[in-house]
Amino acid sequence: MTLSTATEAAVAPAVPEDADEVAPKKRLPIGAWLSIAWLVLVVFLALFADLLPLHDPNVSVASKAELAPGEEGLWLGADGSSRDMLSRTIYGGRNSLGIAVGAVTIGFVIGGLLGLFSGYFRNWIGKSLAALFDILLAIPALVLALSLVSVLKGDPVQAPDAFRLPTILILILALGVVSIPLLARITRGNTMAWAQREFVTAARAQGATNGRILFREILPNVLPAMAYIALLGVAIAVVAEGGLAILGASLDPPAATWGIMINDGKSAMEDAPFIMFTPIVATFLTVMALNYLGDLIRDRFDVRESAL
Amino acid sequence: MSENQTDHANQPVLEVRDLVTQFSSERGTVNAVRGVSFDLYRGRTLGVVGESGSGKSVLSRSVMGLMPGNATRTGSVRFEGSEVLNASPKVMRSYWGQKMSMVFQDPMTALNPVLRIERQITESLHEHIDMSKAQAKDTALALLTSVGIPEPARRMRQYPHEMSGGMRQRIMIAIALACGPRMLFADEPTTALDVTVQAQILDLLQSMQRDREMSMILVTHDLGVVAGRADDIAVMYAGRIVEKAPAERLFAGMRHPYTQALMRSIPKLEMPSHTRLDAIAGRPPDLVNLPEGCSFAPRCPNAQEKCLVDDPALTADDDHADHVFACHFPVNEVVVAAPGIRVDGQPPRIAHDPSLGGSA
Amino acid sequence: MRLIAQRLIQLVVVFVVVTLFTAGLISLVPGKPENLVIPFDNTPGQTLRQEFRESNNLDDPLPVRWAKWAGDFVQGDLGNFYSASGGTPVRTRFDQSWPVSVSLILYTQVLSLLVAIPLALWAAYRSGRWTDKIINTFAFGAISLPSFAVALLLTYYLGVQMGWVPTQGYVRLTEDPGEHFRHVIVPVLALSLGQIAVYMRLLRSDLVATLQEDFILMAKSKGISNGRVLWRHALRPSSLTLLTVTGLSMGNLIGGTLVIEFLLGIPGLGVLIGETVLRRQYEALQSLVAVVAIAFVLINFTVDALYSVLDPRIRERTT
Amino acid sequence: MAGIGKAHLRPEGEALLRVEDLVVEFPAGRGRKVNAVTEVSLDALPGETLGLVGESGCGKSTTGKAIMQLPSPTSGTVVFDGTDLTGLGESQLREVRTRLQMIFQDPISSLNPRRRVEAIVAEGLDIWKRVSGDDKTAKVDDMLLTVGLDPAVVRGRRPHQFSGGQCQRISIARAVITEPQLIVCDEPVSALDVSVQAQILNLLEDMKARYGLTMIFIAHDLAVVKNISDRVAVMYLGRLCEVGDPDVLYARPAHPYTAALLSAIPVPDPTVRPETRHTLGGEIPSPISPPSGCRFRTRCPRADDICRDEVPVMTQIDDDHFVACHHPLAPGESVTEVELAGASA
Repeated sequence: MTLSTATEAAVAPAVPEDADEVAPKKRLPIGAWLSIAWLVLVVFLALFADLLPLHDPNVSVASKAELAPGEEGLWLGADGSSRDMLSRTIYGGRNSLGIAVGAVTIGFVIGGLLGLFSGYFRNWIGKSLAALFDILLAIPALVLALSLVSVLKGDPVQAPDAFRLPTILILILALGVVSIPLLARITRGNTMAWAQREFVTAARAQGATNGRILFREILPNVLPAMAYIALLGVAIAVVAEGGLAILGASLDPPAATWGIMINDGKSAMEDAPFIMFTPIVATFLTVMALNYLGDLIRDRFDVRESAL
Repeated sequence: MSENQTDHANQPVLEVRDLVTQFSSERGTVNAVRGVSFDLYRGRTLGVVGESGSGKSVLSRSVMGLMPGNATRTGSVRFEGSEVLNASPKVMRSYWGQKMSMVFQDPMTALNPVLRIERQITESLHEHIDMSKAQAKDTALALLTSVGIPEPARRMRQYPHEMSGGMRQRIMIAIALACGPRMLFADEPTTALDVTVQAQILDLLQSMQRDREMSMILVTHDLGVVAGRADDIAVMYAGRIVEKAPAERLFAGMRHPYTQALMRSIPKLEMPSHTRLDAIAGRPPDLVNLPEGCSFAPRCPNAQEKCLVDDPALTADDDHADHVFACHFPVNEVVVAAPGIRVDGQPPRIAHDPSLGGSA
Repeated sequence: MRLIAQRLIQLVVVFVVVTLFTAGLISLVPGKPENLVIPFDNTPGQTLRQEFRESNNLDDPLPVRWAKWAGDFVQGDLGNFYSASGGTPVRTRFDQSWPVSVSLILYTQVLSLLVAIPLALWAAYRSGRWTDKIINTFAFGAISLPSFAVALLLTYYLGVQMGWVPTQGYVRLTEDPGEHFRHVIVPVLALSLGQIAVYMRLLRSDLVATLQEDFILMAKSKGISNGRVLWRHALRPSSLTLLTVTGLSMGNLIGGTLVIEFLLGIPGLGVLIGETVLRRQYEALQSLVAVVAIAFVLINFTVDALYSVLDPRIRERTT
Repeated sequence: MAGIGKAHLRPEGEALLRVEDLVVEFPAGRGRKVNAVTEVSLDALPGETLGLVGESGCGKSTTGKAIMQLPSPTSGTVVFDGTDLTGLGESQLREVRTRLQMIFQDPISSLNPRRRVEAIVAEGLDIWKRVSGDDKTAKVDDMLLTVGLDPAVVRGRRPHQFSGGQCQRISIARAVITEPQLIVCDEPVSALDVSVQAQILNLLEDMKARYGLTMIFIAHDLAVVKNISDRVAVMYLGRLCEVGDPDVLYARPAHPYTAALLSAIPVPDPTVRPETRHTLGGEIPSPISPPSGCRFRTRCPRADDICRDEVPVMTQIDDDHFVACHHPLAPGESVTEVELAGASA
């Protein structure tokens, strides 16, 4: 499903609800607390992995491969190379999330700004930009990401001392570039909808400059939608990295991401399915938590889903 | 009109008793209709007037039973003698369209944009009356002609967006009348239309109602719309009928301060330019947190302590049994819809909005 | 006619921009294809590499190479795979692989819509009640589970544990229909699950909005049944977003099949594209990306055309 | 109706705003265009309220926006205080806009939902850095008080916490705080309930008296326009029909359209039976292909060949009463039933 939720997520703001009185602050549902708790846990583990008493994720520590969970003090067992699954899951999460957050940041800064401008300035530049986003979206995102990774990784037969970007940066760049037209288009749709509002005309009537209108009047209204898309984007990028890992285009061994772990685990499926299940469950919970919080923001700010 | 009401029928077409409609919302229970009772006889029109949030639209929908899932209704609604409040959906469907129909406010949104006019008219014919396709089509053509649509055969093949607002409203009336209902609910049927078209549509509704001897509830925010076209007028405020009387009786002597204030706040054509209007201060109450006592009391110039604690019941005027109002201190003066109620010369005074507290 | 001419121009623009973009991207490659094809680092190797570069026009400037490639492409020649011995045409592999992927995607779309539409109607009709909540919760879970994870879980439970379906490979429909369908169960279910959830949620939220419309109340006030109101009056005006997303999701499905085909050893277009990228077959990649982009654009033109079937207001505007 | 000419304009030096031959067209696809406003000329003296009235689609709102240069008109001149706004560059226009303000119909859409009331009201001050700090706060508070809102309560709230009428008060505060000379009010009370409408109309009158404002008041409700205006202009399908003093114009409409419009208004008086009045048949034609000559002729009971061939020119018929019609009604004359029956056939 890699990017399918993103198309669903293209958003346009709806008319704000006609609430006369102060709407009472709704209490966060239990699901939100669970989602936040899970994400806090994952982020905490990712940030402080080095300080935690964990085995080196890339070194064999177990007495045998595919050691069952709980044995020899390894809570989650060991993988096919006798490495500590717990520590690989934590370090893998760090890489997966790092790549996803990095990519979405790139997509947001560039795509968001381009979308904002092309949605506000409806002249030929804005229109050409919009057309360009649409055209680039015709290239399947995963194919583009795969090509970018391959291009940036360069020649495998190249001299070993030649300059190369660190692989994690390559992945961030590849997924980031892919997300630019998508995020630009969504931001553009939102900007256009808000730019039609009368308060924008009112600001112009006050003599406000375009910059002021764009950043003071429109941007604050587009932000909730952007926050929603950002959360969703991180979820999508985590999944996309998994796809790349299965195609063999993620980090180089022995580094772990959840995708790489799933890919490694599939060969041991018959004897030790837990090796595959652990990263799948981690991915699932993280993606679900991000989706849940994204939905919550969307509902709270009445960001309406409509694709175009 | 009012004096010959008993000639039409001895039993009312519609008897509404203590109708209460509530909605559950995130903010709490919305008290949209709070104990409304009235009778409606055959061939007569009841005008229901109120501002937004007065419950006037909810009232007509509650009577008809077209309610969303979060609504609860109590009380009694008898249509031609049988209780229809909270009847099963199946039973209600046999009433809807066939015995009672509704004309909605905005013909743009109330007609299905993706279906041809023909389909939208014949749908209820097929549903309620056993008709062949050709019969249904002929009936539809006749209906369109009767509501004043030129070239009905061509219009039948069109979609709503291909027509003007007035034309769409005529089509909606044709749909509502298709199965010959005995009761028509017109919910702000002309609010979305221009004045010149409004007059045409109101005339059409009135002539249809007379020809077919239908009973009609005409809901509107415009006292002018009901003044000449309703037999009886009910004024609603915060979910209750606060005053009800035959049209001429009401305009001859409004007893409730709200009715009077509403009348006074409307700019009238006869008034000279720059006549200062008598605005009602504040705004209608929140239907979730209604004030204790009379709900108009916070805005009422005549309000006294009793009004803040004791909600007045509808009582009849001493001289006119058909004129009822809910007020502890009704007004007696005769309000005339004439120029110069309060004219120029007053010092400019800034209308303060008391609902926000503080002082000006 | 005007519309068709307009569409053709759009298609040409998409083709030019997409392929120039890919060509430009590829020209940035630090790695040289000849090093992969001819890995011998000796004197005959160097000569061979030089010959290879010349025979594949690799030293021409980018616009020239692009023009040559485009000239071939519009005649249906997708170019050759790079190899030391002259190269095999991409077209041969392409012709073998595209029907596999297209049938997977088609099955997925049909299954997804068949399941999603009734579910959405049911959930919207019961909006806010338990049925709705349960359907939504499941959809939520389905959306959060990557398709490759679903494929692996299905392979494990249905294939390894139960032994009901094969875990790898593909059989053509023409070869053995029974085996064909046994082989496509896992990939199609894996691709569909997320898709169903996305479609269901979209259609449900549009339906819930449509059910608030006056024309729905109007339809009810005619006394027609709820089923008729839902299918006749609510579904069509609510389905525009779904249609758009169905078209747009083609791109994502191509990405999805790429991974699933890789995972399950299905010899489809996805595997072909993947191999092309990983083995630095850039000319072939450019051709394949162009084909996919054109297909995507054509699908979305079809979607645009379907809009006007669904909504007469759009028909008015475009004709 | 629907005529051209400038007979109704006052001497050039007297008017604060003088609009001549204003034309606004929009592309309507397939090479067609919407003739929203065609050759409209208007003026407003300092301190005057000009009411612009007509049914939907008559171009009244478009005229208001064109005066504000939001966007600039297709052709014509808008001379404000001696400067032609249509010729100004972006930065000069921004400068002038402080003296021209606008109040909109939709009280919800015209306020930014993500900003607080104090920021919304202070917007004009912030843009031009007229005052800052405590002075600004004081000025905003003062303005809020003036429009009848309690600053302490409303300052920190966001627009969704207010009712329509209160939002409109905030809009008025925002428009008036920079002390403009001219305010264009585009249907400011149309979205409000009757009782609130009266509050806002009174408030506008007060603001006008207090700040010496000149107003262009656009509305479809004839009674509302009469109440607030010093002079009324009636529009139909992009052109002006009739201009005059409201008391005169309403008492003795000379244009058949004005007369029909007045007679169509429901009167809150049950003794006036509506069926005895005369209603206009048909509906407003499409502005994409408006009728030739007088644009009202397709619905006018008095229309003849000359109405088809010639655009009527604005002519004076009384002290301050101008009409653009080939066959104006004499004082006291009304469009007869016979005529109307003929028109609708």
